[in-house]
Amino acid sequence: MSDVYGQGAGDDPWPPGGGPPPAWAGDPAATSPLLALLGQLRDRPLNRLSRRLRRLRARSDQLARRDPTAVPNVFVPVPGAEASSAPRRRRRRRLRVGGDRFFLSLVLVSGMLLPFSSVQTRFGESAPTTFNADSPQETLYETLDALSSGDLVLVGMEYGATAAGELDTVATVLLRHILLRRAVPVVVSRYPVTLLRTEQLLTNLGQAGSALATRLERDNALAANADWFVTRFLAGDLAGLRSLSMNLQKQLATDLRGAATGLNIRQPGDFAQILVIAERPEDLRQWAEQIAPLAGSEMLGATGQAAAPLARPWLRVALSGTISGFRDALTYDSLLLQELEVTVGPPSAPRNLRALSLDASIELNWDRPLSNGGSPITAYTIRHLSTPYLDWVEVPLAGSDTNHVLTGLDNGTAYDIQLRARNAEGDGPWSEQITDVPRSVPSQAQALSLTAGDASVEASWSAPDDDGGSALTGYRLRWRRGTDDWRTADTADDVTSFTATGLTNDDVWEFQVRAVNRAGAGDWSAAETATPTAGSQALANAAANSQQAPAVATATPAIFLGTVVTGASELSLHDRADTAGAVLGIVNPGDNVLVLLRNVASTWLFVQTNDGLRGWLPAASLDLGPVDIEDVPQQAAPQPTATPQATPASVAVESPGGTAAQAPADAAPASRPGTILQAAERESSIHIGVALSIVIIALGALGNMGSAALRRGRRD
Amino acid sequence: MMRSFFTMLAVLLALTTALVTLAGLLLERQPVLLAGALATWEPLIREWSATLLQVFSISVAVSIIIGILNLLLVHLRRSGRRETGCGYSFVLFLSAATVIGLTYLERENLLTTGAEWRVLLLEQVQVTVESSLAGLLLFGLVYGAWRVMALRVNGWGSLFVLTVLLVLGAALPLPELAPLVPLRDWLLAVPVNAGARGILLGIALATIVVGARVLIGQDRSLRSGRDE
Amino acid sequence: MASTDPFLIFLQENASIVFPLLVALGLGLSSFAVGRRSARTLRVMPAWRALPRMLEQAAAQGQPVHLSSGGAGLQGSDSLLALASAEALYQAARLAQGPVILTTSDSTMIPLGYEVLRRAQRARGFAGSMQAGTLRWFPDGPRSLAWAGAASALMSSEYVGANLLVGGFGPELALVSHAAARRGQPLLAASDQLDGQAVAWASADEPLIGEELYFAGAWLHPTPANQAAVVMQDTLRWLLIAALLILAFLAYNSGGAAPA
Amino acid sequence: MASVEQIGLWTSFLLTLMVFSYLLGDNLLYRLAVFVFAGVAAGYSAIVIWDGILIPWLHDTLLVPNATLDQLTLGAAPLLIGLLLLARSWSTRGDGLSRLALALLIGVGTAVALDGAINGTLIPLLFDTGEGVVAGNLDSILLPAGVICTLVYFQYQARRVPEGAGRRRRHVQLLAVLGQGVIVITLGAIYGAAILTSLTIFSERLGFVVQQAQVLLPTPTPTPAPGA
Repeated sequence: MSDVYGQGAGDDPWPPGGGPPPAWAGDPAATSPLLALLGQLRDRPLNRLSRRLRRLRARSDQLARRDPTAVPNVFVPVPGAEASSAPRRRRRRRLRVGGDRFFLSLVLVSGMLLPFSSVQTRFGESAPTTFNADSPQETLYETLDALSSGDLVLVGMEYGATAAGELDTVATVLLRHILLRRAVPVVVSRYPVTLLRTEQLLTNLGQAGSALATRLERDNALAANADWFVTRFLAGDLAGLRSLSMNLQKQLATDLRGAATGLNIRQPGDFAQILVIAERPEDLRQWAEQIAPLAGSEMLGATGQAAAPLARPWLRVALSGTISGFRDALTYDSLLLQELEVTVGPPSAPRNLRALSLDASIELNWDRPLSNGGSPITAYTIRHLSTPYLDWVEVPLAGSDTNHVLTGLDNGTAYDIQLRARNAEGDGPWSEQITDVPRSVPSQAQALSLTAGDASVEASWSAPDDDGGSALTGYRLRWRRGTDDWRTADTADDVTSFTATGLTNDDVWEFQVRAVNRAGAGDWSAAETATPTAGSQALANAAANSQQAPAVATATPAIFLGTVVTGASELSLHDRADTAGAVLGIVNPGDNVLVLLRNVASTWLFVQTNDGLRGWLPAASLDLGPVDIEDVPQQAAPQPTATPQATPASVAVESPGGTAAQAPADAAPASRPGTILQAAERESSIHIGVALSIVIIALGALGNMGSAALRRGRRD
Repeated sequence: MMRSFFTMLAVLLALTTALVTLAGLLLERQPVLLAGALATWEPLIREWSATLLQVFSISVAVSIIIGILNLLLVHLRRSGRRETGCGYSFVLFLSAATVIGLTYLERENLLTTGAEWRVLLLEQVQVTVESSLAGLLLFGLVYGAWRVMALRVNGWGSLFVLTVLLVLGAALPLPELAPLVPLRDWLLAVPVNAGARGILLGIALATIVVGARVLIGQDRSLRSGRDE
Repeated sequence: MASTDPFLIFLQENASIVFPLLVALGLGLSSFAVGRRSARTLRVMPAWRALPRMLEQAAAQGQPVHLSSGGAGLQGSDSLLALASAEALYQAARLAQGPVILTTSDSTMIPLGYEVLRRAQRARGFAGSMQAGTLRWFPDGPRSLAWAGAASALMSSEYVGANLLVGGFGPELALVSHAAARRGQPLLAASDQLDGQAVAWASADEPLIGEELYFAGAWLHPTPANQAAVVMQDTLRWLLIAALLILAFLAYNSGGAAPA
Repeated sequence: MASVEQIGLWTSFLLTLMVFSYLLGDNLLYRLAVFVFAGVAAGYSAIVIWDGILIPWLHDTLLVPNATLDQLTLGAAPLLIGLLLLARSWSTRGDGLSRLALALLIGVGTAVALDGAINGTLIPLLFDTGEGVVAGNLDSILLPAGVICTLVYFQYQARRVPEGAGRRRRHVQLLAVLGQGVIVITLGAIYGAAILTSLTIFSERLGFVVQQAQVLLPTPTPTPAPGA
């Protein structure tokens, strides 16, 4: 087929390696001789083409002759900018590209990666925590803040996945603000994918247990088509927007998935506010032009940084408030958090109330409420109820400490205990109820009697009068010769005799016994002495005894209370008895922990924190009180890595995004809109990127200026 | 003969639809325009205009479907003919077919995995690649700025680069660069604002001129190819 | 806009219908006038001057020319941009000596695109059928990255010799211009979107700014009608400037009435 | 067998890397990712338009039980227009009719665009710029001055000077040069802002890649800074 045009590009109509250029290809003076040589053209209707070509060339020459630079260049005339030298210039440039491009990319990427690596790189100041007075940003914030419960807000999500990296964060804070005011966002978009993603974002924002749901005191998730609406998408660009303004009721009647929304909106004026989050300034303008006048109000806009200078021409025309970019979003977010703290009211209930029985007292520990209600917590009130009494006894506590010891209780009596927090706004709700029984250590074991045998002594005793309110867990017997070190043996709670063997005959041995319950060990009994002699009759008994009672009884896992004592700084909880172990969490000086195990060398203790986290701490950092470290049960086998009951990610308190980082560390962050993840790292990364871009662009400009000067110098 | 007839008809059609739609849009904004006998036309014009806009936006939707058909057919044909790059064409065709196929299967409940494949593809393929490409723009932009002075070794190139550097510098929250911020803000408020307005006004004027060309049938797209 | 002058209010409210009709009338008259006089002298537009040479060079190397209108299409606000960009692309396709690849990210541009190709083919003197492969559509979005990605891949896989990108582009243009720079392909670009225009200015071989893309015909194919459009544009521009001055003068004298 | 989510995470991780491989040079992986993306995007567009626009439209018009002739005509019109445009892509037959379809689209499009240019851009910007002037406030005067210079820059007609070149009058030229400065500053500022946006987007992608790498690749859990 001779039809050149019809071949399509893929047909490669002029294969390389064709013949020499035909005569009509143009006179060499008009084009570069090099080009003429390169010209590889295949047969075509010569007569027609050459005619046209000649005509064309004549015309372009005529044009070229007619108009040399009409706008005079007030700056430096461009050397080599004449059309004739253009191809040569281009070729040289082509050679210069290549390596530098790769190098630039490498520098930029590695610089921006730094903050994400384990090396903690921080560069530049973080976003301010408040907007300037009377700035468009502040206006936007104030406007949304003035929304009241049930207000409808028309939200135009006019951006695609392209801008998601920037505008998702903006959308997150704005939608959260709307929802926090208990207003109802009605989302429309001209981009279907965005609608799907917005649905996801709103679902994540309002999950049950999320910061938002908690602050709204909701125990269920915020629901589509009730708390928020994502409606059917608007097709047809500007026409779509116009059809929205003309046909609001119908357009908003069905949601993204075709279900009825139940919305009945007749005119744009039914919306309390209109907010557009747009990637392109044109979209802002189109909204300002098509929707805002009909609503009779100015609208609010949010854009990326690229669109910010372009939104300015419309700012006075139709937009009242705007925010733009990641940094504004971060500021907005921190403002949102600050602002929240002065509006809601009494705090929510304290969490995780835990009790530890003591002698006639109970030590209580708890966690702060999720919300302090907007003003600091000033006091807590504990109340307790025990069976002999019919009324709660309230114990007011000043201050915001999260622990207290209830004293003056009856050992062995069950107490129901609750707690509530108070701030300037009043008392919050009572916490969950727990029950605990105070207990003391048992009293002295009674009637220690000794029977001497051959190199052995059989000791027997009777149970103490008072078990301290808690069942005995066993006895500890100790004996020594003169002032030697004590030797010890433990027995189970129902074994009241023990035969000590391996004693030297004819020496005086001193024996003491004490009873042990969960609260600890009672006092030692009064000392008794015995002198074993050869050929004594106690042997038979001893043999029987040794089978019955183990020399070192560890039948009951002991649980002890320890207090973190180390210095002023917090302490890491490790997953193994080694500082190189992974850090599972943090304990603070003064925290109480339950001590469960020790390692063989008695240098590390395996503990459980108030948050339920389990892990290893250096033994030296714990004060075990009266308990001897050797009393702590020893780790049996190499301990399998303790599984913390909560993942470290959920220990992190509040992410800069304002949401408790609920997502476990292995969740896909990018596919979960709703939290501003890695905010600090991203900020630094952006700052480094900006700095590197500045350097690169400046160097490029200087280099090119230099080489241009060189070229000019060479020519002169 | 036939051809010029259709050309005239087309021009006339474009003119009338444009005028009716414009009048409708105007009435939408401001209810009373026509007086006297003409007033009876008002509801009619509004209705016509609304209908035209509706038909227009649905036609655009149909044309997108056509566009997709066109795309898929082109690429199917290319991959069938084993032209250069036919592999990519095949990949394109295959991924589009996968999405459409999965949707169909999901709708007919023929997929039993329980996962929302369609949403997964959307999030993990489309959104991922799109935002990565958007991230890649950074390199195009920085490299473009690095190269500006190679293309324009003159005052304008320098002015451009200086402005870029100023905007970037002012965005860097370092105390040393704080003096740049008011300068940047002034620049955005006055020259940039003025320049943007000027360019946009120019484009609006050009749009009006092109629109007027359509109205008097000067636009080439409506005329047959004879008039070269 | 707190204007209280009844004439201004009337103008504002009915401008969208009155104004185009007046312009159409003026345009008709001026193309008649231009047709009778000799051709207008226009200022130099380096981009339009460079275009024929660029196309020629591509043809000489046996490489196709890549033309694109980006996101411009008959979707309402962009309609007239699409027509203007079709005109510019037609001029380029007409002048191109070799094959042409036309890409777009707006499907309503497809019929216009075929029209452009067919017309250019006729103008170049070859009759016959068109193959579909010369026009490629890629799905759009607020930023047409599918187009930008595919075009940047296509530019190297098809050994494109020159690029003319006039229409609706955003910053995604950077991806394409980067690809062009990488392969040393000449590039002319202009966009009606300011962010795209900024990228176009920085990366195109010759600058082409905003409205200049609407008037390719006046330079590349100076028929009376094409020249009349330019005359009209200049006239409107001065009228606009006059209006601006009057408004500013009034505002200044009224002690600076606060804007609405 | 890995879970669907796992596959999804891997897919998006690998696709991101494939796109970023472009930094090393145009390569097969990049093109593959782009063409997969183009295909998926096309598939989704088709589905969304089919479900969201065409089906509701057909239900409202052609598929209404006992539809009137009006409803049928209205319902069929966009389909017909679409088909005519489609025909235009493949052959020149029926050129006249398809030209009419195009004329209809162009007509409505022209009206909408004109309305937008005049009511959306021209009038608001003209009045806001002009009426914003406040005596004694230099910036408010510089703004319209900048707009005027920018507009003048575009002035196309020129005087013929003896050498045959077009040259604008001297005072026009002076304004034009100022206007060019304003334009270059404007474009520079916008360019800088575009770099800032793409930096933000790229940082999100980087964070994504790092986080995914930690989750997906079998490296030991990174140790946060140990306390004490």
